[in-house]
Amino acid sequence: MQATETRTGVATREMFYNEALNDALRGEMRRDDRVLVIGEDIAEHGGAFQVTAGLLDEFGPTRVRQTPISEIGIVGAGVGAALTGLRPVVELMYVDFAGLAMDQILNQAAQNRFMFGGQARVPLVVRTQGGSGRGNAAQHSKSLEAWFTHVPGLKVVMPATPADAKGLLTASIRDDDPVMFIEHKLLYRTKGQVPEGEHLVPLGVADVKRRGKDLTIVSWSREVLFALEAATKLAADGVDAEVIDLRTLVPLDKDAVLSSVRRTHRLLVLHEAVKRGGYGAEIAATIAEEAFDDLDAPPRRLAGLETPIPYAQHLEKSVVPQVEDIVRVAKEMLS
Amino acid sequence: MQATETRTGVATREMFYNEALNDALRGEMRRDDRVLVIGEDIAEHGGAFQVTAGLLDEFGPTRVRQTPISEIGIVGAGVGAALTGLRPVVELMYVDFAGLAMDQILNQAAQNRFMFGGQARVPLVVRTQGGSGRGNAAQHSKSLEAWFTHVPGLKVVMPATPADAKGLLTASIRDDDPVMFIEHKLLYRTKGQVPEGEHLVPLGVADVKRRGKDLTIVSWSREVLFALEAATKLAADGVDAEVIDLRTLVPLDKDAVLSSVRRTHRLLVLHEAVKRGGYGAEIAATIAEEAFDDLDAPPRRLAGLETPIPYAQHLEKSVVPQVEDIVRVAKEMLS
Amino acid sequence: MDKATALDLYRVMRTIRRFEQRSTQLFGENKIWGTIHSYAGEEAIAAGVCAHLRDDDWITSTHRGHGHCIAKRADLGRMFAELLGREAGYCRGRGGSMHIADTSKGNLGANGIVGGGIPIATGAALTAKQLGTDQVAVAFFGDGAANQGTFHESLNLAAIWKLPVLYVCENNQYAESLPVKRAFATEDIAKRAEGYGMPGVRVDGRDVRAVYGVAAEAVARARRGEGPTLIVADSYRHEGHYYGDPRKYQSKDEVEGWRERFDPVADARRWIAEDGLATEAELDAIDRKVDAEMEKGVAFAEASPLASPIRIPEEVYASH
Amino acid sequence: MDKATALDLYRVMRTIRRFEQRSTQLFGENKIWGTIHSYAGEEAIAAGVCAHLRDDDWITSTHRGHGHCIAKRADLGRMFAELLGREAGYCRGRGGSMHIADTSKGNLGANGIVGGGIPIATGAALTAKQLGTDQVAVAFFGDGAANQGTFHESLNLAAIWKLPVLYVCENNQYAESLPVKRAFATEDIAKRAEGYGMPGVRVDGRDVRAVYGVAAEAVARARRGEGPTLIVADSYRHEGHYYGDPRKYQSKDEVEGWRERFDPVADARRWIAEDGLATEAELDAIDRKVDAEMEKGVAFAEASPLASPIRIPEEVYASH
Ligand SMILES: Cc1ncc(C[n+]2csc(CCOP(=O)(O)OP(=O)(O)O)c2C)c(N)n1
Ligand SMILES: Cc1ncc(C[n+]2csc(CCOP(=O)(O)OP(=O)(O)O)c2C)c(N)n1
Ligand SMILES: [Mg+2]
Ligand SMILES: [Mg+2]
Repeated sequence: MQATETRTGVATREMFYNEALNDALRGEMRRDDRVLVIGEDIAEHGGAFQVTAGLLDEFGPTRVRQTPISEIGIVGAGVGAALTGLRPVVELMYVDFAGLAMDQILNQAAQNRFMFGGQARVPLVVRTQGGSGRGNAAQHSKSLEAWFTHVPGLKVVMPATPADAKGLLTASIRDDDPVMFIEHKLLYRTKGQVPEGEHLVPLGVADVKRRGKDLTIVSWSREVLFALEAATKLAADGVDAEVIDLRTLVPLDKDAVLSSVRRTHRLLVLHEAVKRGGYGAEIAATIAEEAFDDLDAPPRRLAGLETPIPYAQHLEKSVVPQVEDIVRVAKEMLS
Repeated sequence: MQATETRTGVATREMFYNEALNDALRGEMRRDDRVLVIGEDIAEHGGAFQVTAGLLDEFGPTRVRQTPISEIGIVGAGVGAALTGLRPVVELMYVDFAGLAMDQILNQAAQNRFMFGGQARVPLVVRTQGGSGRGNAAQHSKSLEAWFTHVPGLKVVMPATPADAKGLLTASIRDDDPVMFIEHKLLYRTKGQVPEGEHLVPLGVADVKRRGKDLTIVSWSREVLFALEAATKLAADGVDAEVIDLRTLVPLDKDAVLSSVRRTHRLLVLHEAVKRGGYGAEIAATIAEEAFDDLDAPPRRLAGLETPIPYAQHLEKSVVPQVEDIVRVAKEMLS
Repeated sequence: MDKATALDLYRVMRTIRRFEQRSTQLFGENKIWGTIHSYAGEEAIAAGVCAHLRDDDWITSTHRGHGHCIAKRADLGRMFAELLGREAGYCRGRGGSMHIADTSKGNLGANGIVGGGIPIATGAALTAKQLGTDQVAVAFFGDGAANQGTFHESLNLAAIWKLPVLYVCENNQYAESLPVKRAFATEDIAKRAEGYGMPGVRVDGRDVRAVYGVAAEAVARARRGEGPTLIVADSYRHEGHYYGDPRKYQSKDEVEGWRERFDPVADARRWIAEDGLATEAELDAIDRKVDAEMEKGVAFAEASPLASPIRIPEEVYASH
Repeated sequence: MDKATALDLYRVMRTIRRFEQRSTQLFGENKIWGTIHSYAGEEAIAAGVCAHLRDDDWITSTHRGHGHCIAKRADLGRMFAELLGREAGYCRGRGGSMHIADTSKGNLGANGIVGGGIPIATGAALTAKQLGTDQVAVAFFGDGAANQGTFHESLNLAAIWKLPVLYVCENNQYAESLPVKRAFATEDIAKRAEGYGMPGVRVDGRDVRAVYGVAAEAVARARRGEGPTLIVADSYRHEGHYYGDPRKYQSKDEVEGWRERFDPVADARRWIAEDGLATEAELDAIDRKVDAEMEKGVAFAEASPLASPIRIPEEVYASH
């Protein structure tokens, strides 16, 4: 892992996604004493996915607050701390556990500002992770971002690459609103070049991860990597797919999607979360409404099947979109 | 309130929506000893909206189990009771409180059957109510059905009329799956003819509440009444709107919507819940995908604005679709 | 107790009582939307506890929050304005009775979610500890809230972290229609403190002197960095759960007679006079002053413009 | 204790221990997907409690659930089949280690949500009470789960309703990397029972005789309709939290030495022999039988077909 220079002159270093997150936390904790991390298993153990590794040594137990298993208690404490001057980053070990803490997210953090007529702000980040692929079965593999997008007052961030992970987490910590920051358990050990030092990716700006002219694939989190793989395969068959990584679901960079679809005339929304009621519907419905005449084919969604995630390895893959599925659907859309 | 005969020969009686629900509960509790109601304030007081009024007198405190304020405890007890032979109807006083009980809904009730390989069934009904319009402000006025539709294993029922309320609650109690049964606080004092005696409305069957040929308005819960009012106004202006009441969001009667749109060629989805991430997106995206060539205009959604519900009466109305809004959008779609 | 303290406690309690009478009246005149929950009967608790708090100490309150708000020195006009849906209201008409907050006085808000404020006060106490100040936080909540998971998780957290926080359980004998006797299989809620390793104190919530004394000790303990305290104040709710509650779950005697039999404001008047701390005339003067301020508040609210239209996203997001 | 009981307890404990060794081995061979959590060291708790349960009594279990499953008389072959993702598994490969259920024996399932099973057992006890049977329910959970809101709400509910349920808290000294000393500001978790108005008993979870005795009384009490009991069993987790845990939060001595120093299975062997209840040879015979059954189970699982493809909606909904 050695430093290299990019064309833009910013020093970068190859890092794992979880290292990039760690780098962001460390940077913000150094920069601002009010930033602290709160969560289960985050101290000596360094977090279930090693995102907080080493922070205890550098910042000590008051700024790396390991908690008992009390999800609503700790998220609520994060809300109270954020309301009164700290900038807490609370780790919810799995997004599946959100059901336990949801009241503090839904009725308190998200609404305090509006409900109190603008008196309050809640600079709280809830870091969590979701997704399937590690055999953790139905209670540890969900993708629940759609829930959070439906709550006015929350921002929802889902980085797909190490560089975005660092830049978006930094921006989320500096943001004055509650942010649901959702990582993916199978991204932690993916690698990429990450800018060193301060690195910010603004919330609300999508990233075109691949340019293409035949169809627009909109995705986020781990499925972005699948989309890119599929695009490579499709290219071999003469199909030129554009891949847009939303990065933040709220605020949504609608213009990025609209302008892409206006060029490609075809939209495929791709996500791991269950299709029914998923955020893909929001994207597809928005584009159907706002770019109806630009579409040469029905907008399609490819997403998780209507089932809890099964345990067995061969079954687990069968219920969320795989690269071959994307290739198949993209071809259908162009035929 | 006297009994009358409908054309079909079934005796009906005019009832309020909350009376119709009460009738369903009473009927099922008489029919089946395993049915019991569990919840806060449901005994002497008869429930926050009088749905359980009188049940304590008839069935006694063991079958009308008034609880402390312990949302996850009582929903979880409902799950355990349902798994072991009872057919509990748990009342969650406001759907806004779902955030407290969500883990038992999401990770337990909804998943037990699948996760245990088919060994279990969870005949649990969670009765709750949502919606704005009574000045209860941001923590007592939400519409959260989209969350539940995104959870495989749950059924989601939202009746708009007294007759449907009775028929669907009866069917929900007899159903072997967990059902989220969501009432609307402003429907309780609406009246309608309700069949006497046993009355079942099957889950998964939409109801065309008004036939029309110019556009299809798909809605549920209280907004159905708004849609019907709007349709009357539109008719005066020569616009003939069809109004479909989904009644159950899951299972979804997709065919009813598809076949209507294939006739009217225009789709407006209408709901009170916040637009972003709402279930309207699911309907619009589905129709955009499956009936793209039948559409003569972009599918539209009219729904709640991206804000918590405000308190003041004049503000409250400004953030959820009103009859005039429907009329306006429908006309836009036809111009 | 010295005269100034006694009279101030009396004034706060009397203000709360009058506020509840006045808002009930406004509700009856259809000027208030939604629901209101009267704190009448419980005045001694908010008054006795908040007397020890500075403006930079925090509280979280409940659906029955007017009393806490007033004890934390809120402006009556802005409170009424909120109830009447006016722009000058604390929440600009967005919040209403169940959400009045006054962050300038450390009031982090009423809460419509039973038990919802408990973790938030815990987090505020964490801020004090983290920043090394001597601020304290107080979570007010009802007997009903003591059976919520948030109570349990928060008290444990505060105990292991020794946070400067008071958990003040207002046992007004009911959670909506459920009497405490049916909600607990134990007589003394304060005993729960032991399970978390913190002191638990039961106090007569009718006697503002008793509350004042117990709170003094708990606040001092918190400021000294010695951690949280659970205070359970036995009290009584004069009115129904909400304005208009038919109170089917209570006896006629209870509905009609109990508010006279359990009256912390009248009690205070009595012992202040008996102990010679003030004359009846002095107390009457306070009453008149309170009533006048109340009318000023109502008039201010009624004269002020309706809440302005909602702007999205700026009202929903701080940065956008 | 009579010979049959003692030997049966020993057999169950020995089976659990062996199952954990065997599944750890299979995990090392990459035959198990996901995660497994070993119950080694805690065998006396499941064995001692479940010895009093009939097949129609219910339990809810945890992520560390193999022991409860075995003590509730599950079939080893079907358990291994589940871990290996086979169709013959208890959950047809859908659930895996964290979700094994065996409703035919009253096992309502392991649970990946810490504290998630506590309300469910409470609901099962409600069924027994409602239907007037003498069935009981047992919620097994860890020290970590005792700080969840579900613990609090459920114990209160069971106490006021006098439900026939045992809350068995397995205090194995850790919740993942968090030692109990840092998760509680109180020494004795069983004291929490008082706050709910139910008996709380602390027992040496290393000694199966002690657990057996305490559970006997609590089960009898529940069957008599006298309500719930909280049992806190002091115990120790031999392995890391999960297979592969680097155990950075423990000393070398603890990682290397403690499993010998705290061994309920070895203890049981010792006192059975010392009390003359069985000879070493008899105990060896039990060991051999257990080991043979274990291998039969593994072989069954390895030979059985992979889980079948998922059918939707029929696997997700009972009626569709
Ligand atoms: C989470 C939640 N559950 C239920 C309610 C409905 N509710 C409002 S107040 C109340 C009773 C609260 O009782 P208690 O905590 O004793 O406070 P009190 O009203 O007696 O002051 C209930 C059940 C709610 N607002 N929030
Ligand atoms: C609600 C929830 N929070 C966190 C986790 C992650 N987690 C799994 S096991 C565990 C520790 C549980 O500790 P304890 O209850 O003592 O059980 P033990 O593992 O010691 O048997 C944690 C935190 C989880 N599965 N569920
Ligand atoms: Mg109360
Ligand atoms: Mg443990």
